[in-house]
Amino acid sequence: MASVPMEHGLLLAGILFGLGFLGVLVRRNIVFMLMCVEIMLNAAALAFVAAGSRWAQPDGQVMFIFILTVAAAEVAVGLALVLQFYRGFRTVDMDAADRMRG
Amino acid sequence: MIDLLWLIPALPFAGFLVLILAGSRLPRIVVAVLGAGSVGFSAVVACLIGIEFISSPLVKTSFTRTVWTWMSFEGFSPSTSFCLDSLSLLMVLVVTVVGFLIHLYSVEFMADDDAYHRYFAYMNLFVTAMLVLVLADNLMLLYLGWEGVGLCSYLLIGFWYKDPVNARAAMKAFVMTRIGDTGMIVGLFLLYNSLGTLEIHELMVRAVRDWPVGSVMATVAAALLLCGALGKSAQLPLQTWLPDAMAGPTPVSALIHAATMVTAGVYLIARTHELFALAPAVQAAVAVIGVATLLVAGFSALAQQDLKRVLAYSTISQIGYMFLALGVGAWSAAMFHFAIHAFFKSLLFLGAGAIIMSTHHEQNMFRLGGLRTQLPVTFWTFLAGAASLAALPLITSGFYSKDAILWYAWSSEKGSVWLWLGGVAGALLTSIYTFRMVFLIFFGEARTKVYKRPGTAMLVPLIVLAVLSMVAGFIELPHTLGDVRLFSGYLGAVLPPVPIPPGQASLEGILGIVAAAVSVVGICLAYLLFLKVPQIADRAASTLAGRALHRLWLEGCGFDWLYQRLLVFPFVTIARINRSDFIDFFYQLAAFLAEGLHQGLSATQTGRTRHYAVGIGVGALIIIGMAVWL
Amino acid sequence: MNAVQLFALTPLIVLSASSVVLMLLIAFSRRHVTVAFMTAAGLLATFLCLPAVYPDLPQQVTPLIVLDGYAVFFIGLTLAAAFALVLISYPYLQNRPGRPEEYYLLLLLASLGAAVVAASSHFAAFYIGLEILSVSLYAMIAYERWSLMRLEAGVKYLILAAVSSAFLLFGIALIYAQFGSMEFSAIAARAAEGGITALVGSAMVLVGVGFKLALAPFHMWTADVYEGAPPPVTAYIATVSKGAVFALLLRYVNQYDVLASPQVLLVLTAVAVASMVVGNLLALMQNNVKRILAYSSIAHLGYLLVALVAGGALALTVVSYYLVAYFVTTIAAFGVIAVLSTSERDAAPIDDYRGLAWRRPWLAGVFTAMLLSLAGIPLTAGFIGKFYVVASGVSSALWLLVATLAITSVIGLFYYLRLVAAMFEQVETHATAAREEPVGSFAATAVLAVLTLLLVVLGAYPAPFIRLIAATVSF
Amino acid sequence: MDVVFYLSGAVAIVSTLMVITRSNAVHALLYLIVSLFAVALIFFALGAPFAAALEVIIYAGAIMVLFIFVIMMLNLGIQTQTQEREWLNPKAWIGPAILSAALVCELIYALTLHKGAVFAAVEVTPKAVGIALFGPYLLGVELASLLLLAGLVGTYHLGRRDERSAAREGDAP
Repeated sequence: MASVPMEHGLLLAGILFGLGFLGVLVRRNIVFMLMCVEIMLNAAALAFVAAGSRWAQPDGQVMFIFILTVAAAEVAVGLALVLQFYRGFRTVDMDAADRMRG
Repeated sequence: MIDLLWLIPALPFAGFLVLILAGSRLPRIVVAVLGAGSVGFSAVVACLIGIEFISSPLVKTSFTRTVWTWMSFEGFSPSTSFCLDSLSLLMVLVVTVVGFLIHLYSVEFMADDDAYHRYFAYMNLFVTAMLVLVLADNLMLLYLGWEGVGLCSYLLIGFWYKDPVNARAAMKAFVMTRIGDTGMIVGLFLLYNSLGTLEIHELMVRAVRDWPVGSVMATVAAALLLCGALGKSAQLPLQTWLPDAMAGPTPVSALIHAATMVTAGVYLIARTHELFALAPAVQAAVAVIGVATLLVAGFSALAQQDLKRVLAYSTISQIGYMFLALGVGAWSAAMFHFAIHAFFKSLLFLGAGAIIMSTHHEQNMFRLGGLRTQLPVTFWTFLAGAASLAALPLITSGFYSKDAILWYAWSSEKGSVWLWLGGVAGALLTSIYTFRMVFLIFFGEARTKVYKRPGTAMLVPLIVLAVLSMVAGFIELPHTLGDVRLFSGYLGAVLPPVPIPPGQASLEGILGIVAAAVSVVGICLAYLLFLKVPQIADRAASTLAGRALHRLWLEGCGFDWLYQRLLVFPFVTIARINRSDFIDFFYQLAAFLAEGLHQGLSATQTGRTRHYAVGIGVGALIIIGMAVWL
Repeated sequence: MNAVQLFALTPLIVLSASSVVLMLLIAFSRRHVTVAFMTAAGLLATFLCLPAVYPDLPQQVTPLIVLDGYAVFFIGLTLAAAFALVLISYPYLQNRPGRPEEYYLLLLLASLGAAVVAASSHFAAFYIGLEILSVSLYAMIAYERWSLMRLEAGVKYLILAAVSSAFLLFGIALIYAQFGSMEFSAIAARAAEGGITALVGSAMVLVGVGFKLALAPFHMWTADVYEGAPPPVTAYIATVSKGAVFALLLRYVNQYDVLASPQVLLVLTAVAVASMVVGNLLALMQNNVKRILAYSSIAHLGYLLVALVAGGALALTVVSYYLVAYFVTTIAAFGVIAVLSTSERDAAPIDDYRGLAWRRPWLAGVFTAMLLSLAGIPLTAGFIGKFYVVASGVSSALWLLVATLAITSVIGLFYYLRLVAAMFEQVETHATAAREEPVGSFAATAVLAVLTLLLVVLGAYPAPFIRLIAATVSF
Repeated sequence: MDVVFYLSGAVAIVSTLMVITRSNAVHALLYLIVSLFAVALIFFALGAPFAAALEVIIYAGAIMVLFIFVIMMLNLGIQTQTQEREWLNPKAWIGPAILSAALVCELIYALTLHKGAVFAAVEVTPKAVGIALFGPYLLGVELASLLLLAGLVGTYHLGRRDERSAAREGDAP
């Protein structure tokens, strides 16, 4: 079992979270954006597991399982939307969808 | 039964709602039943409540019922309460009963109008507002009703809005009364600010407690309230709107501009008479204004050719009598004249309406004539009203109500011989112009064809009102003539009796005889001048002085001309100079700024998801930053 | 979990069961009217459970869910709104191609999510409830998936909502890391120790919550999604989704006295001010009615935040009343839009509303009433709501917030009245004849009538209702 | 075990960085799987073997497969890759990078202020997780099932072929 400070776990999660967020901001391809969202969710899950490990409680892992469920559901709906999006817009460029603005 | 007080204004209001929302789709008969029926039902409820109230010990006090509390928040709970006492009951009865009769009359009078439902909707709204005005237990609610009746008056004067003249008349009425209302609302603020309440009863108690007689505050407050009363009741110097208000349908003139709304000022002063009693200067002003008005309007009435304008000036003049009574502290005499006046003046207007309708909108008296035989019922009822207006001795109600005012104008502590003289001169004028009207219309040779005769719905109100004009006066007779005190006794709980200095009482009989004589003399003069030998009148009018006077009187003594020069013209000039409004610049700047900010923010809504995510990121950055560093 | 607790859970169980039953029903019969009827029946049955369980409350059912008067009130509100929207959606979907049945299933599930959020006493329940709500909403927004506009809105909402919920999750994780529990009561018990990790966590939670509530600066998705989503779904996002999250926020803030922390107070104040200013300014010259309502909703959530910051026992009543007024107004406003929308496009451009008062006087009347209520004109529910908000702000001496509210309300008045004026404009008939006007249906008309009546009654005589709130809404 | 933590951490960061910079979707996906494996190792190091297993089985095993399916169905081709490369110019990423870096710095700053807590070097066994899951979190599990139902229904509806034409032809579902 690791004896690293909890902050390091959270820091790692924070860095991954930031990278995921950066990806959402930078990428225009919706598939990539979804992947980056997954990275963010995964980072949050890591933070939970790290926190749960600090308190030696199962709660962190329980939350991880819930996040997993949510991620699965969200990705399923998201990817279905991507397919329809591609069918409609003939592209996966998220910036193509900017007809509503102002 | 008395718990159903809220029903009295609620019924016409319900009628209004139905008519305004669905009236255009309803058949005319349903509109008529709804419009007149709701007021009629309200009148029935009012009568039942009135009977119960008078026969109960409550008559000595008052009955207040909160019908609606809007909200309640930490001690702030604006609520609507209705207060029934003998004064408001009198008003309610007059408003609902006369209102119902006029609605009934309108059913036939307006039958050919396209905007039938709109007419009845407005009329019902008017009745509602008037009832709110008289039943209000605080001045704020009273003010709501006050503005409500003003609005309805505006809507109904301009009822035939397609003619710009009517629209102008409506506008004029609205603006003139607003001038008074502005004074009144300032007065309300002042009262609330210094006495801490607007609940009328409590307000009066506090005013009497806190303010000595003649104190500045009381004087200012009373004067400001008087402003409102002057505007609404068309008294000098705000009287000029009323003759023009005749542009509306005639039943409207009967209800709003004769019987009810224009007497709201009288009601307001009577309602707050304690306050006016604290301000003797203002009260004296009321009396003087009353006399001046009744004379100015009397002279103006003498020169009019338009039938309805005669009646309009006559109304101004008669309200002048009420103000005179209020000014000398004869509160209940003023209310008595109000009630009687409501009967005979609405009768006269309705009669005028019948004549106008029968002759295809002929309002010029000089083109009418000899209608006595063709419109007999109208003639006899009109004659009854005219006799009452001219105060024909003994047999008419108007005699008793006017005689009481003249008597108090002389004998009251606040009265004087000059006020009395003015009143008597006015009485002479009244009977002259009244019978001038009667003789011109009904006697002499026929100059206009009668196209159609009024039907039952119009005649029934005429007859009922004629009877009332004749007999209603017998509930209050002077000491010298039977000494019946039903009316003032009934109002005694609210309005104190007039203190008469000792030694005056013996004069009552003599003064009564003088008043009666003046009235009869006036009628005779009218007979002489306008029927028997009209050449005298013509010759007098054709002299230089006569022409000038005639013109002056025809124009309502030139007030309109004066206001045009003194107020309207300078104001328009200033407005023209300041066309590129200087102060407006700041508001435009604010608007410009807001629009610029809008454009800036709008530009952030690019429609691109990534940019929105940047928004979330920046927000998170700021909020986390605030959490960490603050 | 004992029997009493299980009984207290009945509303949620009934709601879940109705979703499952509905799913099975759809598998057997795809009759639109049956499905809509069953949905309404399920919502109604759940609603009827609320008074039945009320006497035994409050009940803590496992650490996750607490059912108290407060939860019951907001669950009831959610159900009522969903019920109204089912009635509005039915004619809307009836006139459109495609299969409408799944919509109702998603609506039921979303309502369940909202109910769970309103009743949660644990971050796990909050998160799962929120995600049930969100996932259902993704599909509801893009329900008409052949329409590019709906797709665009759906994808935007999905990505941004997922990002925001990642923020929320990370925040929860940080709070958990600090306090070792995700139960609100346990967190409250240890909140006094403070700690910067939890503070940062709270800030990130606020990001997630602020996104769902469309508070500035997390508001940018609002207009696009409002514009893109089908009108009944927009109404759902505007009311149920926001209402449930706000209920949770209020529960958290009020029950556990986080306002004692100056940072929280400051952040909430800043967000409230920003929302009021940004929302009203963005709506100012907007020409798309759905976007106007979107921006106005940003401002309204800002107003609500004022009451929240004012705090105290009063906040509960004020927020509850304001939310009810806001629900009524928003649902009716979008109901009008739904009724006016054709199968070709939504009735969003302001030009569609020019002269509406002469073509469809009743609809225009309803819409006018709603706009006046949003603007806070007296004798509407919106006025009372705003009055209470101002009063609670004044009594807590929040002068900055009250002043902002007053100034921005004036700006708000402009664009509401601009819309009203457009409806009463006289227009040439041939200009409007080009557009086919859909006919109203009985269900939608009835809902609009009831909502308008409610608006006036709540505005003219709110006292009994406020008493009801005061009696029901308690922890 | 500390070494495992830091090493996997480094791997996770690097591979995540690769995910967000790759122009080829499949490459990016493979990097993402590497990153997930690294996180699974970290879970293991933190004493959460059950989470580690789930990370591999469900995240890397199931969810990523979904992505692969979609990428295959889209079949974006070579010009998309050049397109992606063009989109990834410095002008596009410099701003977001600064923003993200600022966020991360803020987090790092805040977290380093918080000192002292060390992981309890205790393994939280799958049994403990199971007991918690079906004990206090029972309702959460039930709700998660409804969440999956919502996801299922939504995906089913959104994923079907365009039914506007189908509705016109009047064929059965």
